[in-house]
Amino acid sequence: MTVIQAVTFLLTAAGGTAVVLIRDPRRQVFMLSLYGLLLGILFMLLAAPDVALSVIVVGSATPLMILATLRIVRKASS
Amino acid sequence: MTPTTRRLVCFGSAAAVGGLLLHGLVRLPSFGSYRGPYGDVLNATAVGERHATNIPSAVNFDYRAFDTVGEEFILFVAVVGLAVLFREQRDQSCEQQQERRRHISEAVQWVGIGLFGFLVLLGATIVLHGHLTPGGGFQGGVILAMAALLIYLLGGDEVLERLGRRASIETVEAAGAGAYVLIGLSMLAAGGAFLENLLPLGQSGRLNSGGMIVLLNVATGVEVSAAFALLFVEFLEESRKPPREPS
Amino acid sequence: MEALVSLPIALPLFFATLVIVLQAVLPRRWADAGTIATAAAVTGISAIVLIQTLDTPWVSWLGGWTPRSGVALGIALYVDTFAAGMAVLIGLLATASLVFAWHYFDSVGTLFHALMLVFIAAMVGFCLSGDIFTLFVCFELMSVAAYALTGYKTETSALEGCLNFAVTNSIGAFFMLYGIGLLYGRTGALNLAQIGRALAAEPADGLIVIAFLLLTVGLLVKGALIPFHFWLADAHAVAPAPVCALFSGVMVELGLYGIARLYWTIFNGPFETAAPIQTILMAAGATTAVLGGIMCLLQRHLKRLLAFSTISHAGVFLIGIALFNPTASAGVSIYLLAHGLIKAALFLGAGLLLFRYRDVDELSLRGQGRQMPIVGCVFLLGGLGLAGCPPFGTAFGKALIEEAAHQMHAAWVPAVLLLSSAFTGGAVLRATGRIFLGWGPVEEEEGSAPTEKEGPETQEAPPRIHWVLLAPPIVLLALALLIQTMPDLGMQARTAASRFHDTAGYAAVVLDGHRASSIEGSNRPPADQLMGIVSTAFAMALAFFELFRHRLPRRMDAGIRRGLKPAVSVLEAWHSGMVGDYVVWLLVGVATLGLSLVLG
Amino acid sequence: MSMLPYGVSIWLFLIGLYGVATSRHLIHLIVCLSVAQSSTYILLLAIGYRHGAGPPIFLRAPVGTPAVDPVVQALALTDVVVSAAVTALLLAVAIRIHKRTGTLDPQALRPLRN
Repeated sequence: MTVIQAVTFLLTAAGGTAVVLIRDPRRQVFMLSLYGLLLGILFMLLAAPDVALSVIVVGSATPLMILATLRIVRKASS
Repeated sequence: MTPTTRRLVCFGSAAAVGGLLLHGLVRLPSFGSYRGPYGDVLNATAVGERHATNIPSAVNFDYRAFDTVGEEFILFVAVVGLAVLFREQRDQSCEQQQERRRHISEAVQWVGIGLFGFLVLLGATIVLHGHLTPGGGFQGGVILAMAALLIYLLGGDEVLERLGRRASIETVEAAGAGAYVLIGLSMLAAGGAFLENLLPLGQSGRLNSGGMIVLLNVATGVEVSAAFALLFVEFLEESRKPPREPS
Repeated sequence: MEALVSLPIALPLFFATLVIVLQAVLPRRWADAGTIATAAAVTGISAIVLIQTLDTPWVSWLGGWTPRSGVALGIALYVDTFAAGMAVLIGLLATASLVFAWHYFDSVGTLFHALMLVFIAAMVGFCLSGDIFTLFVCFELMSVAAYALTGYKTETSALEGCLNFAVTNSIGAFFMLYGIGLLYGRTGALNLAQIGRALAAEPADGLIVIAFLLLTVGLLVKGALIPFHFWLADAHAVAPAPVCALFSGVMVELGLYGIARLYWTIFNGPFETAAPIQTILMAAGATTAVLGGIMCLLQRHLKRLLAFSTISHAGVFLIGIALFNPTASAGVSIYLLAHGLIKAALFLGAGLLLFRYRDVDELSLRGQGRQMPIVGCVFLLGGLGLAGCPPFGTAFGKALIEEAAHQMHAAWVPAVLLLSSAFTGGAVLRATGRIFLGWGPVEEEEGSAPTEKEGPETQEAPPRIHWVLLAPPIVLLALALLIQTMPDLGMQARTAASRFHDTAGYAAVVLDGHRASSIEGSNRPPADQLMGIVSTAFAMALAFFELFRHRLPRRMDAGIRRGLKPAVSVLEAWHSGMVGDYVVWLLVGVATLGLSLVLG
Repeated sequence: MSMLPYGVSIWLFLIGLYGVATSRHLIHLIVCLSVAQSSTYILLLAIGYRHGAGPPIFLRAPVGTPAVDPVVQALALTDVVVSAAVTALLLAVAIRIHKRTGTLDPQALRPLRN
């Protein structure tokens, strides 16, 4: 395994952990999109460009939906 | 369970589950030494037999095209489910639209239109080249949906309104999923198996190669772009509705 | 001809998209009729395939990719008697539920139809799949459709039920995918036969044990085995009655079918000595059968009551499967078929009560059912059927399982089966007596327990119940009664089970294209169904005891109540309704099963 | 070192489930669920990886060039779509729950009971 791969694996693990441990969804969303990007890079390094492209597009679509959800919820609470 | 007990029990059992998973995973071939045979056989034969150069696409839309039917319909069902969940308020939302016509400067609009064009071209290219290069109906479809979202955000929702809004996007989405199945069924009617690639395969590396794979990619692209556009619209519409409802 | 087996999957999917495409122009009744016709077509095609495959299983390679030198390139559909039989059951229950839904819902758009059609297709695909990843995809598709159907009523409880269902089942699916990854990493194959053949050469090591654990756990979540069962009661309490009929009648059972299929195609080879696995699965089954039965007796919300009865029966089915004996598997197949028909009829019956009174609470409905004698008969017969009363098919299936248990010196099995039948049958009979005859005390002191009123699934309850609503449950019950009149039922089931257990034969048919060797099922006389009568008597006694306990001397009644109270409150607190708890219990279950598999 | 990818996958799976089990906010819970699911993509791709091999795309590279397994990539693609679909559906459920009850804390929701 190359060093770059090892480092990316560790970064991904840290990123996923951060997504879980950030308990405020508003800040969590940004970590989630970063995590999606990390996964994309990791999958490029694993010679899987198709999957990398998918996680990147999904990684930008899902946070959009979550942001919309948060906006709905915030409006309802205020 | 109290939060503390839950946390403790969770730690304990998760550690045990982790140990069990590790117990199995250490007996896999070590990372980086995949042994085949499935993938190697496909890598060796797919280009010759299917004239598709992106093997994961050939797997998704030919060798294992049936799994992709399932995948398409998972998305289809999720969108229908969303419509079910939001159905009661569908009618109220229309009047609410007008009040929120934001004013967007002309410069931003031009940039937006440029970006829109770029996204559409990019998405379409990714869909159409799915059998040649990385990407395909799903990835390109999501990018096309983002183009639709951009138009929506630029205040061009009159465009969507004129299209008949959700109902028509829903129709497109269902038509894409239906076309996938129909292509499969027509192969059955033509005397092959369900989803058997009976179309002329063309020359490897050319756009019009791979036979059925291109058609299935387009059907998927239509379905996925409409599905994601619908998801975006549903969530954004929902955020414009009156906040609370009586329980 | 073999290629036609893809139709029961492809047709409903296509019509699901069609009802959405045409939703603006298609009148509601046309959508109804088209949906019912599609479900009927699925039943019909599956029945034809069932008859055709009684002697030789069919293999259909989707995409036309036949295997090359033992390597499967595409996805196989494999149809034997059990697979086709499950498909017929799915088709039957779906048709009945859709006919019922025709008059049941007042204002549904075509969304409901689309969801149901996809749900049907996914379940049929799950039965027929001969590929482990396709199995997973169908599992997910069926789950997502089921989540949406659970949340259909969009009330708070429906939404929470949907959430709990979706989270636990998704986690089950992740476990399954992990198991698939392990097997793929070892064998480089996804085809069941190919994996089985690759593993048969070597003894079971840690990887295979863990893969078995993970796949089993994923399917046990669907199969609602304790402690993976929590979602089931929540989802069944809130999903529309015709949907529950499918959930309980066949979806839960598919999880168990999946375990049996995977065991006999993949794991039978490496696990030559199945002893620890057998002990563990049977212990899990027995616990579920008994605890589920007790929980069933404790319910007053009819749909939850029926849901726990399904859990209890799932435990019984797992015991039968884990006996690893053809006679037992034959028994499970018949028991499962009869149970599916009866349980679906009971859920539709509960739907009728909901339709008429907007309520399914056993206590508050006391005596109200007197005006609905036919529905009362449905409940009475359903209760007797669950109790395993001959000539219901349940009695026959149970007798076969007991026969197998006797052969294998597992003397406790009949006792557990008896308890499960008595508890679940007794609970339904008690509810029948209370609702339709007005038996039992007027006001129970625990009647003050907060009950959640089930919201109406229909807009305005009309005074009369249309015959179209009554026909489906009656037909289903009649079928459950008539199963035993099928010629050579026992022999056919035993033959099918022997083939189902023939791991090497399966691989030869799928990978080498051999015609299946003909298997002679023993043509023994039908098993002795005496135990069915005994369990029915127990169920009736239990129902009478529950209904007339208050006539006992006051001190005795109070003593019983006090004695049971701690256990009851523990059981009830356990079902907290909180998704976090459910996930923790799921992890605890995996850890327990896994540690006992690895260390045992 | 060769176990690192599998270890990372297990870690993400468990931390995701831990987040789901202890979550006090439904949206947080849904995101944690998708983190747990992402561990399965990593597992699949790690299983199909081969040192020094290129992507299974033969547009420029001639057939026969060492390449990683395309099948696990196809499986992971399906899995990504499933994850997106389930996430969207669950977010919608969360929105509806919030509209009905005014809370997104799963522990504050009225327990579903009898």
